[in-house]
Order: sequence, then C-alpha cells, then structure tokens
Amino acid sequence: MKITFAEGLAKAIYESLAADPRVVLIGSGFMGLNVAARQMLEPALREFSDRILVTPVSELALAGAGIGAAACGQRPVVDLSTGSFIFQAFAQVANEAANIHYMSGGQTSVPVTFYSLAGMRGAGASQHSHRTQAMLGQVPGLQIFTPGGAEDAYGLLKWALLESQNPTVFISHSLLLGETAELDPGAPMLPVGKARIRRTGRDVSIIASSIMVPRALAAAQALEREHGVSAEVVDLRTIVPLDRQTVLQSVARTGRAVIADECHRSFGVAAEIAATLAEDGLASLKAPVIRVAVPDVPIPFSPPLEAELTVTAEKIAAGALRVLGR
Amino acid sequence: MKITFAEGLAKAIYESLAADPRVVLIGSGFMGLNVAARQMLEPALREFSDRILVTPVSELALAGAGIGAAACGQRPVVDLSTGSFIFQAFAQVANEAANIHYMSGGQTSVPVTFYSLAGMRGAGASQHSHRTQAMLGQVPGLQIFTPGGAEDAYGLLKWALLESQNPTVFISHSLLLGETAELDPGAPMLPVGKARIRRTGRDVSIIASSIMVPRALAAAQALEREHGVSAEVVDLRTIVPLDRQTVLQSVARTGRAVIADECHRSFGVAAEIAATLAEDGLASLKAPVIRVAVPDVPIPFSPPLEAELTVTAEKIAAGALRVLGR
Amino acid sequence: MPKLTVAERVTAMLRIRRFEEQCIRLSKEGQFPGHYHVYIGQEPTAVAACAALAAEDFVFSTWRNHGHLLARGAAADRMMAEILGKAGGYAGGRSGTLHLSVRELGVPATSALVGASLPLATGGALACKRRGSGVTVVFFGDAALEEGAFYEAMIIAAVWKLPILFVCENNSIPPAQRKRGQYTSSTLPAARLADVPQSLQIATEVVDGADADALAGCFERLVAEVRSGGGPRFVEVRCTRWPGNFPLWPELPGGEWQLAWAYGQQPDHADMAAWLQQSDPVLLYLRKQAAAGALDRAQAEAIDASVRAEMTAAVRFALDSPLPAANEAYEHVWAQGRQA
Amino acid sequence: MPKLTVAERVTAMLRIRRFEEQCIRLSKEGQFPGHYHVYIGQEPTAVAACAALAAEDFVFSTWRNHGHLLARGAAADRMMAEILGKAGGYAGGRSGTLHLSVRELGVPATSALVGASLPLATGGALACKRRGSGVTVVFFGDAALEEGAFYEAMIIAAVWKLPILFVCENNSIPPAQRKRGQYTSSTLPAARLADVPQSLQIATEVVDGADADALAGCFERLVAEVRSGGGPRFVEVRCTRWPGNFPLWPELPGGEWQLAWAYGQQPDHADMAAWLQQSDPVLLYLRKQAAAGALDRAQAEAIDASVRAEMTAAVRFALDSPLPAANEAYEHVWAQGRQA
Ligand SMILES: Cc1ncc(C[n+]2csc(CCOP(=O)(O)OP(=O)(O)O)c2C)c(N)n1
Ligand SMILES: Cc1ncc(C[n+]2csc(CCOP(=O)(O)OP(=O)(O)O)c2C)c(N)n1
Ligand SMILES: [Mg+2]
Ligand SMILES: [Mg+2]
Repeated sequence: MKITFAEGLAKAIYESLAADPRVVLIGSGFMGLNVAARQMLEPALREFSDRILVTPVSELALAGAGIGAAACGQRPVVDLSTGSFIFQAFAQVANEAANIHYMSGGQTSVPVTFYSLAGMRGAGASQHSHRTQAMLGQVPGLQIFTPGGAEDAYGLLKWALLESQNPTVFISHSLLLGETAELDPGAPMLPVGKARIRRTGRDVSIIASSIMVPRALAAAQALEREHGVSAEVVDLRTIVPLDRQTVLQSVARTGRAVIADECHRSFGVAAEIAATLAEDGLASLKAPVIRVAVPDVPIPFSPPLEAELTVTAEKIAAGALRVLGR
Repeated sequence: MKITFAEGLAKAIYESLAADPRVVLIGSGFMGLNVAARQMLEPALREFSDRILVTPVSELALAGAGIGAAACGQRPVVDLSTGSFIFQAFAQVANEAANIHYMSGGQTSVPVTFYSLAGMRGAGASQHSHRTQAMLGQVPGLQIFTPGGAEDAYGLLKWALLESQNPTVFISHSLLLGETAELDPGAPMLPVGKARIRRTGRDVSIIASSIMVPRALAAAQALEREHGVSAEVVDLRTIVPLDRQTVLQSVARTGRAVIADECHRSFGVAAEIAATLAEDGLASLKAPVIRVAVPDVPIPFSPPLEAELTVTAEKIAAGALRVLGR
Repeated sequence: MPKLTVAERVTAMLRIRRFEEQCIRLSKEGQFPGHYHVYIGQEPTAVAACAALAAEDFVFSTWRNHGHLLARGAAADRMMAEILGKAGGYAGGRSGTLHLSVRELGVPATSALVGASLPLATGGALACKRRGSGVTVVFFGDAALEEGAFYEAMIIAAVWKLPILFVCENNSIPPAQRKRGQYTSSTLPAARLADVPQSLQIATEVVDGADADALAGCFERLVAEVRSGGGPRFVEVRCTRWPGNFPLWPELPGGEWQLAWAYGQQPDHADMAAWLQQSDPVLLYLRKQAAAGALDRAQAEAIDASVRAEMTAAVRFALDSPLPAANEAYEHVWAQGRQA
Repeated sequence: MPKLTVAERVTAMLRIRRFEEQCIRLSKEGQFPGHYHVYIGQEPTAVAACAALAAEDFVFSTWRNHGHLLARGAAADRMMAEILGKAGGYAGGRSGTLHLSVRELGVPATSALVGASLPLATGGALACKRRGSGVTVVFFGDAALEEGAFYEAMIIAAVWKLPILFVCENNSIPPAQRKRGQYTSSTLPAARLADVPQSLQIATEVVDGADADALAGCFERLVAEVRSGGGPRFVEVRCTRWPGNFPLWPELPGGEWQLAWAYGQQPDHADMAAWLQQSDPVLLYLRKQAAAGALDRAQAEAIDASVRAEMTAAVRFALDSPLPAANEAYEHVWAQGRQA
C-alpha cells in the first residue's frame, strides 16, 4: 500500500491513540500550514478528542507538561509546531526531558515525544526555517528521529508514541509531507537506530537524512543516468541513535563519501558523520569527504536567495562528482 | 604583568565601561560562585553603578533587552550566569540576536555580548554544567568566543564590548578563573578569529579551546617529559569565527591530530574540527583523527562519576600516544 | 488637539487598507510565496500610536507589521518590494513580510515569534532611558500574553521603570461571542487582559479599536505619560477581527473595500456587512466626520484616489524591482564597521 | 481534625531541621562538594502540605527540596547518601542535592532551574486528571515569579483546569524591611505575589509560614478543593528567611539549634535571637503546644533525641556508603524496558 509521509504521520497518531490510553496529544498542529495534510488528522481528532488538549501559545510550558506527564505515567506527544519554536521550549527539552532519567538514577523515565516541523520550507525566512537536529545531538538523553520517507514517518512516530522509554524529538519536514512510499502494514519495522540503505551503489556513498533522502535519491539517479556513476544512498533515519556502523561499512565498500545535510554547514549533522569517518573510516577513504550542506547564513525570504542556500539534488550530485575527481 | 583569567575579565569590563558610555551591564554575576573573583569586579560595580542593571531572574527578557538595546545604539553585556541558563534565553539568542542584522538587510547591527559561565565546574551536575559552544555554532550570525587563557579573556571580552558589531556569546569557564597569563598591556591583541599556537611541536597537533587549553598544555608537557613526544597545541580562541587555516597548517606539519573538547563527543566542537580535517586535510593525516571529548552522558554529581567523564590532561596525552601508535 | 487633521488621519488609514488589499491581490496572483498577515480592521491603532511619536522614538512590531510601518512613515514601494522578496525592498528581499524593519524610522528589529518583540522593545526603552530621551512603543497581539516572554518583559519594564508603551491589539473574539464583562481571548484564563499587567503594577488602559478619535486621545496621553518618566504603560486595544482575517491566508470577503459603503451602499456579503456596520474603524470614522461636516464624500474620494495611485505605483515599483542576485544571499550575515 | 498529632508534627519538623544541620556540618567538613540549599525555617510548610496528600499524589520541588522529600516520607539515610554522591543514594550519586527525587513516593523529577518545576508539575496534574484521581503539589521560591515558565504553567493549569496546588514559599524579605501592605519580593514589581495568579483567575491564598497550625488547616482545605475538581490553587506562604540562609553556602548562626531555646534559654547570636523570637516556626509551635499543655518539654526532648538518633544513623549510612564505581557514570543515560 502506498502512503504519503503525511498519511504515515496521521496513521501513526491514530493507531497510537487507539492502542494505548496513555497517549495524549498536547496540541494538534502536526501538519503545519498544509491544509490537505491537516485533513488526514481529522479522524483522530474527532474520535479521541478527550485526549487532545487545546493549547495556548506557550511552548515552554507545553513541553514541560509533556515531560511531567510522561514522568507520571502518560505517553504524551507535544506538538511544537514550526521547528524554530523549539527554541521557546529549549530549557525544558534540553535541561529537563534529557536529564530526568539520568539524574534520578534510573527511577523515572520520560517517554515524551516532541513533534517539530522543521526545515527550509520555502518562504519561512530566518525565523521559521530552523533545523535543530545537530544542536539537539549535543544533548545526551534525547532521541532524535529524522525520517526521510513515509514508511519511516509512520514507523518511527508510532514507535516513539507506543514503545520508546526515552524522550524523543521527532523532526518532521513540511516538504516531505507529500512524499510517498510503499508500506507493508504487516512487515516488521527496521529497528530504531538502524540506518536504511535506500539504494546500493559501488562508487560513492551519499549519506542523508530527512528531506535530504529524496534529494539524495534523485541525485543518485541523475548520477547513474548522466554519468554512469553508481551511488549508494544511506538514510540515517535517526540522528540519535546514530548508526555509525552502516555508514562506515558503506564507505568501506565505496571508498568515497558525500554527506548531504540540511543543517548549516558548521557544527551540523554532516560534521559528525565526517568526524566519524576521520576517526574510524580513514583507511577506507580514497578521497576527501565532502559536506553538501546549507552555508552558514540565516535563511533569507526571497526565493532566489533561499534557493541559493538550499541543498538540492543537483548540488549533491555535483559533490559526488567532485569526490570522484570528475 | 601577570594576571588571572578573572582579573582579565574584570579589567575588560572596567576599561570598557570607562571607554564607552554605551557599554551597559545587564546583571553583574560574571564570576559565578567564586567569591574571591567577584571582588575583582567591585571597582567597576562601584564606579559605574548607573550603568549596571539589577536583574530579576528572567534570562529570556534580559537577553532580549540586551539585543534590543544593542539594536538601538547601546553596547550591552548580558550576564547569563551559569552556562546552562542560556537555554532559558535561547529563543532570543538564537532566533533574534543572530538574525536581526541579516533579516534587516544590514540596516541594524546588534553588538550585544552574552556572558555565559559554562562548563563542567565540579558538582554542577546535570543541570548546571552545559557547554553550548557547539550548539550555538549551528546558529549563523553569532560569534562564539572561548578563551583558554587570561590574556584572551581580557582581549576578547574587551573587543566584544568595545569593537564588535555582531552579537557574541562569550563562553567563560569557572575552572579557568584562577589561571594566569602574561599580559603586555601595550601589545596589540592577536586578531579575533585567529587561533593561537600555544606551543609548537613536531609529532602531533592538539587542538583545544576554553578549559581544554591548559589541560592540553599540561598534556604536551607530560608527553615531552615522559615520552619524548613533541606536541603542538593550537588554541582556537574563538569557535566562530573558526580558524580552520591554522588547524590545517598545524596538522600539515605534524601529520596527526588529537582534538580536546569539553563538549559532548557527538556533534561537538571536535566533530567540526575533525570534519574540517576529513574535508581539507586528508592528505596530511598520517593516522586517524582522535577526539578526546566528554562521553554522551549527562554530567553526574558524584565526584568519581564526574571525573570519569572529564577530559583531563592524562586523557589528552593518552589520545596523543594513540594517534602516534604507541 | 490631535496631532493629525481629519484628512491626514483618513489618508493614513486608507494607505494601510489599500496597501493590504494590494498585498492580498499579489499573493493570490502568486507574486510572492508563503503566508502573511494584514492589518485591515486595525488601522487607527497604528495611526494614532505613531502620530504620538517623535522621530527619535522606537517602534517594535510583529508579523502583522505592515500597518505599523506605514503609519510610521515607511515607503509603500520599498515595503511592497520587500514583501515580494525583491532587491528594492528594505532588506533586499531577505526579510519578506514577516519581519519587516526600517531602522532609519526607529523600527530596528521586528520579530515574527509570538511575544518575542516585547523583550527586544524593553531594550529599545532601555536605550531611550540611557540617552535620556525618547520612548518605545511595542505592538503585539493578544496571544503574546500566553508566552513567558510577555511577563518577563513586563517585569523588567516595571523594575527598571522604562519609558515603554505596551500596545496589545486584541482581535480575538468576534462580537457575537463576546459576553459582557467577560472579554477573554481564546486561551488566556484572564477575565480582562489588562488585569495581568496591573498585577505587576503597570498602569493599564482599555480602548475601543474601532474609535479612531478615542485612540488618538488615548495614545497622545499615554505616550506623554511615558515620555515624562511615568514608567511603562499597557493599553489593550479591543479590535474586532475583520472577516477576511483567516489564520492562514487572508481573503477579501465582498471584494475590494468600497468607499461607497461609508455612504449608504451595502456590500453583498453578510459577514462583511455586519463588520462594516459595527466595527470597521475606517468606515466609522468617515461616517462620523461626514456627519460632523469635517470631511465630505468628495473629499474622501479624493484622498482615496491619491492613496490608490500611491499604492498602484508601489506595486509597480515592487513588480519592476529585480529579484536579488543569488550571491546576495551571502551579504549581511556579519556587520562590518560601525553602526550609525 | 488535623491529620497529624502534635507529636507527629513536631517529629516531622525536627527531622527536617536536624537533617539540614547535618548537611551543613558535612559540607563544612568537606564531605561533599558544591553549593546546596537547606529548608531550615520553612519546615511546617512541607509538613503541612505533605500531610494533606495521598500516596498516589505527585510532588514537584526545586533545589531546596530536602524538606519536601523528608515530609513526603523519604529515607533520611538514602537522601544523605545522595547528597554525598554515594552509591547508596536514591540516584546512586548522580543527582546530588540539587535535583533529588524519589519516584516511588511520587516525586518523579526535581528541577534545579528557577521556575522549571512548574511546567513539569502541570504535567503531573495532567496525569492525575487523565487517570481520574490524585493531585499534584509543586513547591517553588518567590523568584519563580520572575521566570516566564511560571506564567505559562499558570495559564495551562487554568485553561486545562488541572488538579494542581502551586505553593510559593516566599522567603524574600527580612522582617525589618517589610512594609505593611507592601510585601514585595526583591525584583518582582507586584504589590502582593498572589495578585499575579489572581489576574489569571486562579484562586489564591496567603498564609503565615511561621504558623504550623494555620498551614495545616490551609493545606488540608486547599488540597481538598483541588482534589474535588476545583481546578488550580495558588498559595503564598510568607516565610521569614532564616539568618543562616546565605545565597551561597548556609551557616549555622549561633551553632546547632537548641530545644532549650523554646523553653526560655537565649542564643548568644543577635540575628538568631530575633528570628527565634518572631519567626522560627518550630520554636513557635513548641511554645504554643507547651502553653496549651499538648506537648511538654520532656516529650519534646524525647522526640528530639529520637530524631537526632535517626539523623546520626543517616549520616553514618551515608558516610559508610561507598562512592559509585567510575563506570556507573555510563548507566541510566537511556531507559530500557517499560516503566512501572
Ligand atoms: C513563538 C511562536 N509560537 C507560535 C507562532 C505561530 N503563530 C503565528 S501568529 C500566531 C497567533 C498570534 O495571535 P495574536 O498574538 O493574537 O496576533 P494576531 O495574529 O491575532 O494579530 C501564532 C500562534 C509563532 N509565530 N511564534
Ligand atoms: C533558570 C535559573 N536561573 C538562575 C538560577 C540561579 N539560582 C539558583 S537559586 C536562585 C534564587 C531563587 O530564589 P527563590 O526562588 O526565591 O528560592 P529560595 O532559594 O529563596 O528558596 C537563583 C537565581 C537557576 N538555578 N535557574
Ligand atoms: Mg489576536
Ligand atoms: Mg526566595
């Protein structure tokens, strides 16, 4: 069965509410400004309205309420809406959710999910376009999920809501909502923490996550078609846990790595992957690693300016050609 | 003249207040719990009391007030106290201060300084020990200063208060307050954005910043003394701007790199340095890069547990021996 | 004595209304991407507030900033160019609609985050206090009272006795749902918004956002009080949400606004008719001035025609302005040299 | 009918006081590093609040948590071991004094950040509401009202009608500086702290933190109101700061507290003498009960002796408990399996 990313999210939310009475929705925005996608949530919002809380514009306390409720036996998901608004909630996310299990010596666990519709969405400009996965990666105790496909949107969100014992930041992306994938409802999900080889290849590994996944796949197709280059695409799926093994094995096979990342270039997810290769994969590298990431520039409003900074399939392909010395 | 790090800070604050009436202190904690160091601020606090604002415990609005005042012609420094409290102010620091100059198309600049007494200070435990330099490095538009010595504490803070046209997060460290250095008041400061070679060496480059600098130097001495290893120590001084050139040149000379970093290992400052080497220094590397950083674990209270996670001179030296294959 | 003549006030209000109509049109034509917010229905607030200000004063605003900027004297053409992401815009296209600012007019930084402008504005007021002159006005919506930033800003404004006027434009409840004495915004538990700043000992006032004259008087008085060192003030402007103000993309119910509606003609849109009758501040002001003999229909039409001409030219300028070159994306990340 | 007998209340209060004295002593001896905060002078608040609670209820606290935890029934020995960073502590030494928690007693997460416990506590109250029983109590200091988190938590508690009791222990102003009718904390501009939650339509109460009986009555009533679905309540407990409560490290002015001071003997420390006379809630309670014939000096001495014995044993346990092994640092970063 083919589903969209947005359908995957809605399905995960619906099924989680149905499966476990401890699942509570703090807010119900999830799909951002996408009117069509919002309608997919309607059945859940109607059927489980007693477990869906109307929220003031109080991100900090909403995050805290989710954490506290989780510490007291519930399984809340807090809709933090546009990814940039997580900064309003940062004190609770980074210094409460992440630490409680450890500080309590394992007494209390905090299975809360923060839903964050992050990313460069087109015209979000400087204040509505943040991708916080790398920053949050500096906070031990937080799981960070960055699905790049509809099946993982479904599987990872449902796992966070029903199975996880730890706080999770679920990084969604406006521009992924319409992406489709094949979903076999009966098949077991790839374990959380395992990267997905989306496409095998021999010449170069493209490492990607979130919105970078479809763009990396498009780049790989173009490379094949136009240059006869066989590119492997590794979809990290989760930033924490980070599946370094799969990345290292892929690069061990191909000898070359391009890292596609929608974070800003410096201190981004790509830096961590490149560092992993410099530490544990140096012998495999036949060429320098290349990061294809968003320059260290705030996101501008104007379409040609935003486009200039956007990591596209073309730029990823160009990076791949560069590591191949072409 | 020999000064301590704390004296350097106090001197910078005093001289800046004296030199420019636009310098305003929002809060006056700066030295944290260190009673002796606090006394060094007394002259400034007495003499310029009309420019020192008594603050409620409202980090978010205090940061915002500093930004707004800077946008309106003042040069404020906001004391955000213990490094972890910057999370309370994150929305203003990351999404206002950093973006205003860009969003306004260069109309408005925001010369505000946020003073953050960060780091593992001994018994700060999970909620009072944060080092945010790597996270903040994901926010283009913020300068991030991480002095590792008293002369740079003085020089960089004074430059931020008097010269900078951009918002700066000044990352101080409790355990550096007593460190001393030689200060030649007449000598020009090393330009902001330039790393400092604290010690030259032939066999391995140790890249460090903030509290890692004295520990890297101690490691280098021990390496020389006990193993006959000649280690070069690069003090980054500032994380943004990041002097990649000096790092690359040092590693080009030594062929080996150990990165000492008080950030958590994943997505830390060390990741960015290692990534830089993987991209632009691969040919120089005679051995894999090694990150000596704090494990991805919240900071525990108990002394032996905190010690287990602390990056010490011994661990840095061990890392250096490891890259040297010994 | 109000600072603006009747004709000036009408001009200022119509400039905003006609500007916003062009915005909606351009958005529907696909001339710019993304969502945006217009100021229709709240015009006299910005006009009254800005009329009470001096050049040295500072203004902070939100995503709903077009009206504030126009009232402050911003050029419609450069604003529209910015909204379209063009090189000729105030920020060369980097800002867009959400955080338009014009530093030379004392609007240095506009935030699109709920509540976030308030702390910034306390900094503006601190700068005024430091230099010994000037006041700061900050505009925000009723939802700001749901953000912690609001309270922290109130606290430091009160503790530091800052020269700041907090202007809450409360457009939250349609009149039909309003209960007497229980004017609450959707998700704030306060009975009256002004109760909240009052509890922090900030003097407050409530004014009808549909009454341009009352607004003018109110803002002149409050700004004067703040200017003379009286410390912070808070005013709740009770606006009635314009029927075209949808959460995502505004609409023009009943089409372009007609001056004739002020002079007896009816729109063929029920919601609009009710709003026009009871709440449209521009229309109510025109009627009142016509009745008082202060401005007749012909005079109003002349003003409207000139405003329309200004907006047509602004749109032309904006459409003609080139898109910025791609490499402009890298400019203005870092400030160089000294700020004026 | 108060839930605790006089002897039980005295025991509970003395347990806190004697525990904290040991803490101060151990810190001065260098038995544990870092700063810490004690609950001396506020004992009857925690005792009264916790006496009104049931096992299923939740309690959230701050850096000043020792008293709350002891009153809730935590074991002094495991608490002291935790404060010393020992393996036998509730968190195996990971937490230390600042964020002590005991989940089995319904104290799941304690935050050392000003204001941060309030949002967490609204979550506890939400959990109570979801399961249809229980209430949540959150303790915090007066500075919490300077953090945005406080206001946001109030708002959601009111909007969601949560079963939560907000307990502000206001210890900010020494009696000499108190003006009648103008009881303000240091940097909050409110005239009375309770004005603030009232403006958000949360029912408030003010109670004397030195009057153990008044506190007992107050908390029983408020907790019952919250439990029966009345929505959130806010209580300001007006405490007088104990002279040993310094911002960084507490001291014991006049040395260890003497039971004899309740029965006529004088300390040789002026600040302490004044505080004991007017504000020490333990001493005032003992005097009152002695006067009422409810508890005589001999009975009090017996209680004190047994409490001291408990604390001596707790200190012994804590000192004897080993430091955690270094590799314990890596345990409990991630929760595994299911939570009970
Ligand atoms: C911190 C933050 N949270 C959420 C949003 C999304 N948002 C944009 S406008 C808006 C509603 C604002 O309402 P109000 O303040 O009353 O202003 P109005 O638009 O009604 O003028 C919200 C929630 C935001 N911009 N910033
Ligand atoms: C967010 C944050 N800012 C600052 C601090 C530092 N701090 C610790 S205790 C304290 C004062 C708290 O006063 P109050 O809330 O009245 O509690 P009290 O200690 O008087 O009981 C401050 C500012 C902190 N812990 N958290
Ligand atoms: Mg509104
Ligand atoms: Mg207090």
